Amino acid sequence: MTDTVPRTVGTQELNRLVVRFAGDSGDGMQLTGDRFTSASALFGNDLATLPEFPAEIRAPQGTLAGVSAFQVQVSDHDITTPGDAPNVLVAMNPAALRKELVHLEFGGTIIVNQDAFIERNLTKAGYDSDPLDDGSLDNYTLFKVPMTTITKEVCKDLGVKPRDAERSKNFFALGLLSWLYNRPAQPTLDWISAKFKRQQLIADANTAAFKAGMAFGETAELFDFTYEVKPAVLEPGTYTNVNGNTALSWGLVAASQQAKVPLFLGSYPITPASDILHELSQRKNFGVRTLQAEDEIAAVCAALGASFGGHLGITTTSGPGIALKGETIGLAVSLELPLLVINIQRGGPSTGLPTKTESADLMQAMYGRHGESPVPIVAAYSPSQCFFAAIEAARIALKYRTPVILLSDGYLANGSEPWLLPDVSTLPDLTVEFATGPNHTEEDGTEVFWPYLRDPETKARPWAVPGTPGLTHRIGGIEKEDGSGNINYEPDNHGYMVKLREERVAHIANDIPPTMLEGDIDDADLLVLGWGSTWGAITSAVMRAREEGRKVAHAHVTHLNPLPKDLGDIVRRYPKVLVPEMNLGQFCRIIRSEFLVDAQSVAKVEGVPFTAAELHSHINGVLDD
Amino acid sequence: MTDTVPRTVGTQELNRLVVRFAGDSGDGMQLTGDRFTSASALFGNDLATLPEFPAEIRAPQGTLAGVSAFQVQVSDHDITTPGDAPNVLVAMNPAALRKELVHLEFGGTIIVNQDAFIERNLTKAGYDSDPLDDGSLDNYTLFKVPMTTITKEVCKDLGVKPRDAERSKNFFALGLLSWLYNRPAQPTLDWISAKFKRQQLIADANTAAFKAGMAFGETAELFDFTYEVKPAVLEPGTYTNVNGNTALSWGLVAASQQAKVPLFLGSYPITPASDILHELSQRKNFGVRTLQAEDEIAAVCAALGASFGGHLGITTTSGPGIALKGETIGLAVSLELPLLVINIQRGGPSTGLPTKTESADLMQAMYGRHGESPVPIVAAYSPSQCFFAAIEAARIALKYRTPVILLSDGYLANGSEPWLLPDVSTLPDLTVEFATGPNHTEEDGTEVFWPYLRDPETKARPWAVPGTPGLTHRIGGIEKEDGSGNINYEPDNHGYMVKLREERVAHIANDIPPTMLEGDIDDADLLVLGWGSTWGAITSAVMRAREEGRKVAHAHVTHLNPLPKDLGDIVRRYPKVLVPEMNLGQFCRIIRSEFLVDAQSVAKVEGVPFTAAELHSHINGVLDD
Amino acid sequence: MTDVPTTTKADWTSDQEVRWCPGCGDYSILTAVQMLMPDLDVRREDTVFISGIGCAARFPYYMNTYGMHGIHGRAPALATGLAMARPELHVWVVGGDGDMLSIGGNHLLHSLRRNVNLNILLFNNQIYGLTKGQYSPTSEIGKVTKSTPAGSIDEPFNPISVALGAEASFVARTHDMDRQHMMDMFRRAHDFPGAAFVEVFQNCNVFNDGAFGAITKKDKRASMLIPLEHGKPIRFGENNEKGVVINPQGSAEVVDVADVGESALLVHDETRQDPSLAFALSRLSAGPFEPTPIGVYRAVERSEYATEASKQLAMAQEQSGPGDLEALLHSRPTWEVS
Amino acid sequence: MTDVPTTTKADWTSDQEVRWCPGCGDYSILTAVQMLMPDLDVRREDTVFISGIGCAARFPYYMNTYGMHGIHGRAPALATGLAMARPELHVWVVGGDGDMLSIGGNHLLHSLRRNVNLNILLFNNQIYGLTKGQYSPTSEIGKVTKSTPAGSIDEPFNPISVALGAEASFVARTHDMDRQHMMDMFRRAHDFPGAAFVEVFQNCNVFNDGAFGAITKKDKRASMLIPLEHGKPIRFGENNEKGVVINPQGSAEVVDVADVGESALLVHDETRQDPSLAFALSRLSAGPFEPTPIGVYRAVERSEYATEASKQLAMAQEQSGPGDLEALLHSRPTWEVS
Ligand SMILES: Cc1ncc(C[n+]2csc(CCOP(=O)(O)OP(=O)(O)O)c2C)c(N)n1
Ligand SMILES: Cc1ncc(C[n+]2csc(CCOP(=O)(O)OP(=O)(O)O)c2C)c(N)n1
Ligand code: SF4
Ligand code: SF4
Ligand SMILES: [Mg+2]
Ligand SMILES: [Mg+2]
Repeated sequence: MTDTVPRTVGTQELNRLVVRFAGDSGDGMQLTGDRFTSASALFGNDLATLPEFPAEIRAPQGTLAGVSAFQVQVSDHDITTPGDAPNVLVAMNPAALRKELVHLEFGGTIIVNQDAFIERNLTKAGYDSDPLDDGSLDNYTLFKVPMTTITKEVCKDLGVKPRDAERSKNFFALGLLSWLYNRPAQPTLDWISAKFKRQQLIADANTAAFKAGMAFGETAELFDFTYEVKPAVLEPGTYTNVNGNTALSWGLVAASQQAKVPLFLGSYPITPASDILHELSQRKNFGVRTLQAEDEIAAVCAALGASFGGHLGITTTSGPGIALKGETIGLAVSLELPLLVINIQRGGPSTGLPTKTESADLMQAMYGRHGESPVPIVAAYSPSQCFFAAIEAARIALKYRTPVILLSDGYLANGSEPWLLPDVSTLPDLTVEFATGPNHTEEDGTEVFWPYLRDPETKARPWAVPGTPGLTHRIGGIEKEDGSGNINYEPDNHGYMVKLREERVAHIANDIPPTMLEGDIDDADLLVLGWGSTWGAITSAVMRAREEGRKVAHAHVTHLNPLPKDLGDIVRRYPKVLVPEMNLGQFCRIIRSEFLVDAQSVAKVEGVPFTAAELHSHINGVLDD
Repeated sequence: MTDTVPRTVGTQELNRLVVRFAGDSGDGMQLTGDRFTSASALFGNDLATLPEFPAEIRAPQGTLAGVSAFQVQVSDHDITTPGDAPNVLVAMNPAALRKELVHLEFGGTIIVNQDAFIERNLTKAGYDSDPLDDGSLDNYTLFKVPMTTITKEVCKDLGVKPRDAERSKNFFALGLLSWLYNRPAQPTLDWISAKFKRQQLIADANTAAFKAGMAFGETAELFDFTYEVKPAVLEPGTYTNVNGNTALSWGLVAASQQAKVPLFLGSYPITPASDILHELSQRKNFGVRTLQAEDEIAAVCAALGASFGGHLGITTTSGPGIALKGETIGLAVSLELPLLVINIQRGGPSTGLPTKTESADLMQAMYGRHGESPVPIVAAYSPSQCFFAAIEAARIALKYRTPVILLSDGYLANGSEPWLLPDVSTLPDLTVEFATGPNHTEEDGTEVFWPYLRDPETKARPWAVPGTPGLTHRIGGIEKEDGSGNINYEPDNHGYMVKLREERVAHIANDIPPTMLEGDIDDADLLVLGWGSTWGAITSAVMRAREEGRKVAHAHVTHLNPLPKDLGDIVRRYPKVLVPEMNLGQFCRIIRSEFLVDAQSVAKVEGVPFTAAELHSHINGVLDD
Repeated sequence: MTDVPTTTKADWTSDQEVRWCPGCGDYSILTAVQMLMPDLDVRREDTVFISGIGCAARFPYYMNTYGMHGIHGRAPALATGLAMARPELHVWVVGGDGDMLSIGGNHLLHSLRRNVNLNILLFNNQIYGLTKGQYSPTSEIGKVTKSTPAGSIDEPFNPISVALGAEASFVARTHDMDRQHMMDMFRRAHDFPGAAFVEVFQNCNVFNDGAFGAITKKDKRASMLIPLEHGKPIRFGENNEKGVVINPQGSAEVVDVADVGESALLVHDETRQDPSLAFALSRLSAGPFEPTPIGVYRAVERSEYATEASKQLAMAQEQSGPGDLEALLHSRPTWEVS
Repeated sequence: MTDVPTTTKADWTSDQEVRWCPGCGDYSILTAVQMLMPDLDVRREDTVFISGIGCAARFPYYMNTYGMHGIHGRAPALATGLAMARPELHVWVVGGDGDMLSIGGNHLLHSLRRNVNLNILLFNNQIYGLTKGQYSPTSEIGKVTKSTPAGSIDEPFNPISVALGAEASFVARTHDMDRQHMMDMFRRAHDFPGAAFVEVFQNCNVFNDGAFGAITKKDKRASMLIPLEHGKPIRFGENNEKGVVINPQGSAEVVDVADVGESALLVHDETRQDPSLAFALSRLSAGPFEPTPIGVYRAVERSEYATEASKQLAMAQEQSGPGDLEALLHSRPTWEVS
């Protein structure tokens, strides 16, 4: 790491800055991080965030288990990760310091709320002595700030009760950090007055605390200088700061608009997918219908029922929910109706780590159904790209009349980054043609409708929606005859249909973009092959390795089933193939089986994303082998 | 095929005989086939059966969809399949003839119930002219027998109503076949009187019809000779004829007895698994508890709850049920409790072909859960071997405290074969040791119980059953700390536990038998690699190829996860590897990924098993390549 | 609705061969539905039948309408999505006692409390037909079946009580031996704007023959079926000699009219907001061997789910205008890079 | 039971840190249970708590007994298996309104009709706590939550009615503000030989604060809670001036005692075979803003599931002797090959 903060006078310019806010669950650290991020975004920095919080609503105050943290990297250039090790750790209590210190870079800056370092809290955090005094932090730059005291002080005259005033201390911290890193104050002040417009006292307290934080920086003479991260030189255009779940939700709305097919979401709340339900529930003026169903099975069934009715049926969940939806996804495979199944992956198995990230549901997406039951799979790779991934998944579902699984994960879902807003008029046209009349002539000349007569190009069957005269038909999950759709148990027919369903999906490979390939495409000694949210860390790591003169290429797969047609050539082209995954090597196994190349897995299954540094060292390790 | 019946005088000896009984669903063909099989079994033949019936309870009478068939191969030597093409087809009506004729060997024998070949039935079956007269059967030996007429005739004096008498015509057919193939009559007569002991009229009618069938053979002068298949020279001992579901049920009872752990079955009816529930419901005197639960999820949950209580929890189902159980199996992975999940596979996807066989749920067994959720998998390979497969699956579950998936399929479930009954005293001892006291000493010297402290050899955690003093503890599906079992969300811990669960399963490879390997082990040009019910067909096919001088080896895998330790060497040893499967190549994909060998899939997904002839030609095809 | 073409039973009959056992009660239910349809003033193409799995669940294949044969237990959930997406359709749900009260019980309950505009027909034969004769959640205690060789030990559900406990707004019961009564009930279900639940006693002549014979046979009906008619005193019996009263402990009781006098009889009121009356009536009989009420137990209109959902959409559009994607993308703070 | 050691609350308290939000009603329920246990004459090791997922479902971790934190909605099913395997244990099931009435509704219903010997505590906070505030199947219509920004449109379940509709034999209701009442109800549930269902009104002070305040606040209780006491006329009110009667249409009604006279009041009878009375009482209040009965609605003994299952095992052993594997393998026709 090169960007430790050197102690000079005046304003110091930084290329990038990684701040980690940590405190008790009740301390509002997610909000503080969010606000710091937003202000930086509006200022024009590139950035990437990593929120981390406990599974409990409010874990016991002051304990290690109760610590909530938010990390953000702010940069004057294009970045792809929230940073390896924070440069600055803001610790609101002893537990936060103790739990989060491991992340801080050697020599980094620590800013603590000194008021919280009392006996009781130290004990709860498991400290035998006060780390602020016992020399254990000598390798860091430590600032002790009585945040609670000052906040209470400045709130006194506002008529806020001391207990309530204390709650504003996170805004004090935010003010101090905003001063220290020259973040614009106005966005935060505006946000406070908008957010708390019906709770004037709280608005006043937060404003006062924030300003006190800034003033403290100016006046306390603790700090000899401030820092600045210049706006990033990004592609011109309008930007907004977006997290993956919001981008994904908007992508779904966009797909519905572009297809002129109404959107129906059947969902059951589950972390980290619930926010998509929340977001889409607010989009009723787009004709979006949402149903909070009684369980995940009902949710996907309702979505499938809506698809039968000519809507774009969608269901959102995470792993445990997918486990329950398998039977219905299989029905959708047999019915050949569009259906979007969205898995925001989290740590497993079982309940696992509900609030932590992992990407270990790929094999479940591939194979989590009985029988031969192929389903196209699309994976998002960055928070903002979730928007396009959603559109692409919907495109495939609508065009090919098939359930599609879209994979995201907790890191993408909650992580945010600046997003160059696309020109809406450039989004793909997904217009769907519904069946309107008979499509088959019987031997006796009668015109009839055959529900399983296929489009010769897409092999999609007609979407004949109830309400359409002349097209009444029955569909079901029992094996059927191609064309007529009549129940058929004959051996030959089943063999034919099983292969047809397999080929229907395989054939989509003709209609997906080529593999994203970057780096030393022509002469790399190593291919790093990724999918999903590892994109940011791989991109950074490959960049670092190449800066060191290594020859490395990076292929990133967005379509996991079917695989892009060029992928075989790509993986065979390079002497070594490394597959970093937040699982025990699931995609790696697919690659090995499919292409018989000795791809090697790099597994990290710890509930937190890869850092670029980790991957960088893996790359070097393999190349030095 | 060599064993067509030559037309000579007297009794002709056959090495083997394949008979196919076919008729309307209501005609009792399954019963007829079963009785023919039993008599042959008692006579001492080796045999194998293939029942096939429609998904409807009673499909419309006289239609192709309503045809029910039963094929049996009877042999004087060790056989492993129900035969490629029947030598004899018994067709009780035109639909049966029309639907089943395709199976019959060229030149084979057809015996029809002439009375059923009336206009209405012919039309229903889709015949334009009467096949008995239009010359279309000239390539076969056709016997037209007025079965209904004669049956009614002989029943007249018994006081049976003609409509009821008609129902006994299948016993007439059975009598005729018994005469023609010199099957002993007594077992059938005994069976009739035992079965219908409370319905004397029916018993009388069936007996009369059966005897009439035998008499008809003797006197009708249609047949110039009878045939005989001598008893097979089999290993000495006591035999019984058993189908896979019965053998499997008995294996479960045996496992419970050998482990001295009571058996608890939570199940929800589904074809073709229901008969295990039925069989075990009758084993209450073995202390077997069965619960017909409200659905498959409740079934597996109840089984897991029972396991927590110190029982061997079992759940039985087929693919759609497994799709619903995934989340709970994942919980069992996290809880590390014994649990047996039994999948009697059937045709998929979705409802698919409920009454037909398929083995396409292997990948679902491997990966049908979210997160890294490894589960050992055992597969049965012949009807009688289901007994041992059940014991083996239970052994692994009990010893390693893990859910185990046991795969069988519709063909094994309903197919039967003679079984040399094992000496009960030779069955493995599965005795389980429950935890009885504390297993850990805290720093302060307190003795405590840690639910996740492992046996160093098996890596199994203690099974501490509620009711045991001193061992109260809490378990759950959230990630936990090894040892104490306390909830733990730390990155390192999760990484450790994920790998531990993976290794726990991988490590079982040290405790399973080596791969079954037969044929030209040393110098084969081709390895045929199978798993599950393909065993019979592969064995026969490999035998035929070797009889022709080909060098072929056959490896059959019974443990699909973890794989046997010798399997890598085996698959790398031979120039070519062929993997026949009743799916689109699922095991083949595992082999390719695991060992990077270019194994080739032979797929048959038609709801019916491979015939030896089909595989034989595949073997030759590959070797001639 | 004036332009609905005139149809006959044949128009509503699909070309698929009916595959139930000869003699199965499902046939007469199918006939009742097919005969009713031409009378309902609905178009074939606006009518959808959705089912789960089971013998009963084969129903959609035989109706010449739109149809979906779903998976076991999930028909109410599939239908809820369809009805929400397309509130103008007439959606029927058909399933057996296993399908809708065992594996699918929860979906049934939730569709009832939400009051989704579905016509839900539960064919109760007190057995699992398609899987060849295991007991079901409505089988009587002590039932000997393949899965309960020593007799079942589970208290059965009373489907009417279950539905009422789940806030069902329309609840009725009929049986497969009385076509006219079935048609009346199905018509009432169709006319009801919300979730209409109809239990149909159905004979499975293969695995549970005669389960309802003691009350539905022609010569038993007068004494064993208690017809519920709105606004009328509840009476039955060969000579109408029996009646029903509510006793002071809230239980419905069968009485001799001669003993209590006609004026003491309970006057049936299907429209009572409080479902207690309907519930009490559902407890009159412990099974199909005692006098059992048939007819409409409850028919209380309340807001329908899909309609309410649509209203919220309309309201949102009124308030914020139709969705504008461009505006949505710009709805959070943005900044310009040039 | 004489050798059950004397214990204190502390013995029943596990060493795990309680992780509910400060002020959550779950704390007082936990205290009530932990205080009750020493009084129940049961051993810690014979006691098991089983739960699904949710805030409520964290409960087992805090009890120093055997425990399982299962998966969402499946606790009654997990517990059914355990109770059948080990009928001598005392098995408690704890879950929230989402856990047990949304995803797990069906398992709850079936465990109730089977009458498995479970003590089932439903912590009803009318919200999804753990997933941060979506509406639940008991939330009132019009509820604005993250997933219903325009207000919910689903008629809520009345958990007491649902349980009674599903043949529940023991049904009670209590609330988190009255420790003694909770302890009484939990003790009754424990004592009841069968499935005992107790709804506990529980305040989620973070996502649905005060949901029950209008009836459970100290100063509201007298006028808003209607205590049910077996064998006593049902009365309540600041001055006991109100009472409950059953009207001729089977509905329970609140009346002024002065108007009807004390003798006209309904005398509560929890042991009535017919659940109609209990059901009518469950309909008295449409939600926690009207006078609402608390206490035991119904307690009617009937055969317990695990006991019956065990009897069938014993009977089978009596009839056929203990299982003999050798004999089983030879139970079908065999033949010898030599
Ligand atoms: C998930 C799943 N579980 C089990 C089955 C097997 N199954 C099919 S129908 C049925 C029950 C049939 O009973 P019911 O619903 O009463 O209908 P009926 O056949 O009596 O009309 C069962 C258990 C299935 N198809 N799918
Ligand atoms: C299969 C599954 N679906 C969804 C979830 C997410 N989830 C956890 S708890 C919960 C509901 C919590 O509400 P409730 O049961 O009322 O309990 P409370 O938190 O209010 O006590 C949900 C939806 C899950 N863990 N598993
Ligand atoms: S099994 Fe019973 S319910 Fe099913 S079709 Fe036959 S008679 Fe009807
Ligand atoms: S979210 Fe609500 S129910 Fe959950 S712990 Fe907090 S206050 Fe209690
Ligand atoms: Mg049924
Ligand atoms: Mg709740």
